[in-house]
Amino acid sequence: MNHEAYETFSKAAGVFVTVGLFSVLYKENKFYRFCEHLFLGLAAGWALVAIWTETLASTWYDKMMGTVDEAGKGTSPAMWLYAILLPVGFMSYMVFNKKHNWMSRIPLGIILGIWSGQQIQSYFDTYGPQVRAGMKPIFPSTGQLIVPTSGMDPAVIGGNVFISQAISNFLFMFTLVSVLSYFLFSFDVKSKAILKMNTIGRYLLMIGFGAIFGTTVMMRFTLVIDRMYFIWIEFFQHTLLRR
Amino acid sequence: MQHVKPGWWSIDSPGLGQQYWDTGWFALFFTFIFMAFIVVNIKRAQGSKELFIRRIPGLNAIDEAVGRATEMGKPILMVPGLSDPVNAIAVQAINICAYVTKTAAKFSNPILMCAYSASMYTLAQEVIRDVYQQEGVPERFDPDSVRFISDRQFAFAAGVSGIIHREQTAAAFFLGEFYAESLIFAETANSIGAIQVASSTEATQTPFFIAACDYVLIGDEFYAASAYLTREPVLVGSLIGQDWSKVFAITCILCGAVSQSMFSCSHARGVEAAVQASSGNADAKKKNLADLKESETHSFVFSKLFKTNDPPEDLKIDRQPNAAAAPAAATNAPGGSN
Amino acid sequence: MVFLLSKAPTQARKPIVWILTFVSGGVFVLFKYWPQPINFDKAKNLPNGPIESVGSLLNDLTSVFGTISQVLTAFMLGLGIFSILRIHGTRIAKQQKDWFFSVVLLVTMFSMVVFGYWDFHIRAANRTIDYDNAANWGFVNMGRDFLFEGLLQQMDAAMFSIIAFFILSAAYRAFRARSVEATIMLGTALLVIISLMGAVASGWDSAVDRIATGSNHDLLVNLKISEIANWITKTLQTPAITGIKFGIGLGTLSMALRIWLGLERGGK
Amino acid sequence: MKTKGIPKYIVYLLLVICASIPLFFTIPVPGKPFDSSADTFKTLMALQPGDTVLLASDWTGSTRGESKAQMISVMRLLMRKQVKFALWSTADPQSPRCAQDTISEVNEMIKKEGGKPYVRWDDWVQCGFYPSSDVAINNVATDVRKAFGGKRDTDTAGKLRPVFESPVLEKIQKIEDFKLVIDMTASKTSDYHVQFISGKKVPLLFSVTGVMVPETNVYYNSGQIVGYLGGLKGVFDMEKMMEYGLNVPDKDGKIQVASEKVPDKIEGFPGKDNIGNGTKYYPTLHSALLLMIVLVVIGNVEMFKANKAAKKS
Repeated sequence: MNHEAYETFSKAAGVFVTVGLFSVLYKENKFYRFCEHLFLGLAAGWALVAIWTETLASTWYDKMMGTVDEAGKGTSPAMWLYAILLPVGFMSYMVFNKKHNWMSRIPLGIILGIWSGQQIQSYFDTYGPQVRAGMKPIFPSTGQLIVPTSGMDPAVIGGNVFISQAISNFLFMFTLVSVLSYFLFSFDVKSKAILKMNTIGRYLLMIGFGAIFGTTVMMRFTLVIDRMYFIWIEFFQHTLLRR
Repeated sequence: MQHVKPGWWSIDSPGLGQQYWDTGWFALFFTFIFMAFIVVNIKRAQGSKELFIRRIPGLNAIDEAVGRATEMGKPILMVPGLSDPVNAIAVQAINICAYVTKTAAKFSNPILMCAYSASMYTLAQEVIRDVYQQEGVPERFDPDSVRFISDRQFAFAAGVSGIIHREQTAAAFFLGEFYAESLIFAETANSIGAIQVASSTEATQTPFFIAACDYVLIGDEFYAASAYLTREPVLVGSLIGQDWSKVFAITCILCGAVSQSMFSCSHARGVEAAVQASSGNADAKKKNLADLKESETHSFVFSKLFKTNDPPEDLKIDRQPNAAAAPAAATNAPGGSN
Repeated sequence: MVFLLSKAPTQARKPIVWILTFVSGGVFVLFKYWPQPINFDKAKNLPNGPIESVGSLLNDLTSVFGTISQVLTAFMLGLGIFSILRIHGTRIAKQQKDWFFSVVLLVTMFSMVVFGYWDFHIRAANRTIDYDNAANWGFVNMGRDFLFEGLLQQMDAAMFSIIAFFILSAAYRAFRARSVEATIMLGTALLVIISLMGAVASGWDSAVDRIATGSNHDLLVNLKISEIANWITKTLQTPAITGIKFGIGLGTLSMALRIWLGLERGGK
Repeated sequence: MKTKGIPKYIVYLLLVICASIPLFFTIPVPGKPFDSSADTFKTLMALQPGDTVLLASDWTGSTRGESKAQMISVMRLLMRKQVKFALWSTADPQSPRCAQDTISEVNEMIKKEGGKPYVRWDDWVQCGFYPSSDVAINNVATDVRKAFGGKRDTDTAGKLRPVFESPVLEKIQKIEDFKLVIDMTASKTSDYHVQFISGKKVPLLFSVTGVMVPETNVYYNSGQIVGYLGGLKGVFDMEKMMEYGLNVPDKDGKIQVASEKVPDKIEGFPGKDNIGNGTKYYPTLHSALLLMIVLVVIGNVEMFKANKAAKKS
């Protein structure tokens, strides 16, 4: 098979399965189910390929056996201790053994332990700067309302906090604090003011969610457009009609 | 070689602790105090004292939904999220489902539970059977009511939508980790008119639940709900610990904002003075501003506690050369440090 | 080792698991808290005294533990494959409903494995040929490319894009100004969508510009849609999402702490 | 309960039509770049020939529409600026293949416009795929030499050698030696980059899918990352800035692409092929989003009508 014919064949197959998966929008059908199982099989198969070629071969096998270049000179030493990981890894398969299934918790426990340790390790690096971003100057340092476009030294403009900026900064801080306090659960709120604050916190949350909705729509639509581009332009126009 | 002396808020010896640089003790204290809050409160909760958690509005909706399903005589669907393998979120989700099942068992209402992974299926099976036993009606438990569907995201979505259509469920609970498929569930359940209570720990999926479901537990409310319903000391304690941490963070933000405002006022005055002193000379202005910046590095601002920085590259500590690794190091030494 | 563990008494099981969890997590926590040597290059210098030695050792240990976690996770993949084989194997053996589709699944999985490794082997055998250039492909390389690029990638994209259809119908049906909350969410979402439409946004902006330049009002410039959207993003959305994320982060921290200290009762 | 109003399949069909027809036409669309995109452009253009960038490619075919377009635009810029890069992936075993295929595609484009094609080993290396993203990224942050130590890649003579012997990585001792760390992602790996790398003294740049834009904004706002490309709009901004430059007046003195956030004048690559899927899809996105707005408005009008009718009866 020459390369051009292969391209056409491969693209046609891509269109075929895309249409097959889209057919579920009308109704669940046999064509869809066929494509679905094809999909599941390929994904599982590729995972099996990649697990060795992309991961274990270099992260585990090469480290355990050591590597040599073609002249026979060692480039990295062999660390046989990594072999221990094989039986530890196999313990996870004990989950199917009624008597020893507790052993499957050992590899899981190690993985979860590492996960927890890392969460604690990285906590400040993740959230410290975000808390810091909430600390903005909320009192204006000048009586002027907005940033002037001219007539003032740029250094002075940069050094000052104008009233409009102060208001924005205050709103930023207020939103952050009210959203945080919306999620306080152990305080019995009876005072009306705090209840009001809670409602406002919920409204502010909705603004955040609205933004997520908007950008999510953009993403999903882009993916549909990409599919359509593939079917109409890449396949029909470029491959079939050769234009 | 440059020896930089950090401000008074740092640990004084620059030779100690790469990660203590600039934030000083504070970064480590910040995480530590949160951990301490959580552990202390778990211990408090494990003691005899009953700790307070406020009622979350959405929880009323649970009883309401079960009640309605009973009226209509149709089953209740529960999906405890797409966690593979079972993790702490899934466990909390199953705990809430157990509460729902308890209410349903009282009214002898049929339930349906869809599991995403094999491990979740095993756990759910055990928990639900337990609930029926505790309620004293083990004969009402149908092992087929807890089902394993698939562990592929969209295959699972397709399977659950099929069940919703076939069984015409009256109420649906989607609690736990949900991703892109959240909307597929919510849409399908809505199309048959089921009353829905939902929650996703993924903030990105919450708006879709809000748009399509009757009641949504947002963000943290999910954790709070499981603590509230199960009253398990570990969960209750850590929830209160988290509250204390939030109050601490809020206090930090408020202090920081005030301190920042004070700083910015004095900074603005400083800049104005520097500009005036230079009287139009660009070089003088540059120098004055640089001086101002230099003098400000030593003044204390609260937010400086939160700034992480590595020590400057030219800060050198005297060390013995490593004889064993020297030849290797010589071959790939970086060209000219600093 | 497995044999020794299988003899472990029942009451020792939990502590064994917990100690392993605690140690593997502890390395990372200690790494964070133990003072790390400043500007230290292990290849060139020896650590100064015991504090620096431990710091440098911890640095090495985190990498080792990281690798352990990666390798163990990789070994676990087999569990998923095993359950697929079990489910579809029984379906075929008992000729249950849809057993034909299970055959499809297993056959495609098998062929992907064969072509994947064969292709890997061919590429590894002669590294002087540039296989990134499609002109050098043989049958096996094409087979691998067909299964991976031609089918798997396309289906991945197709499956994900189906959600767009659901979003659209959900928006039409459910995105309504039913309550104050819903109205706020609707309003922001529409504003964001409009600001994402460059043509509409720039039309609006230039209209504002025309008015603003004529009337000499600096304040009017703020009515540009790009300005409004930007302001709302910066002042209201970002802190709101920061707040949610902070809460969820705290939840994760407390969960991590419970697992690390062995306080979590549930789990498996 | 059957929903009244427009039937579902008509809504679906409308989307197919709106997402297809504009694709056949070339429609120029104006647009102001987002602050984050302008910052991204500035950061990338500040790179010098010979600098090394660590590039995490964590997307797969499922988000091809956005991520591939982002990668192509960034790759074109890096290749024209002769910036070396080390590629690695953590999110999905499919990612390395997707990235490699995209690189060869861009390489063809560069060859066509007369540029110097990129040679594996000399100009870029593949550092492979690592499972468990969080651990892998933490490893790289702590000690990049150890993390990539076991990886080998094919050199120009067809020999398998450790990646750190390549011209790309030979000077790299720790993560701070990279001039920039980029993550092109469609999954949680951006969070992990922030967790483990944002604390280091190396600038961090993301290109994320649309869903992740609001979350990524948090990191951008707190200064944890220097910029990001968000979704299709990000690609469109990028292609536009590469074509016209940023704040650069054309021959009529009109500035095509302006940004207040980044006031510097940065030249693009005029006369070269800068147009990619961002520009191709963007007009179509307009029609699809317009359909969305129209449908939401219709839905709301229907609701108000129904409410009115309910009140009357």
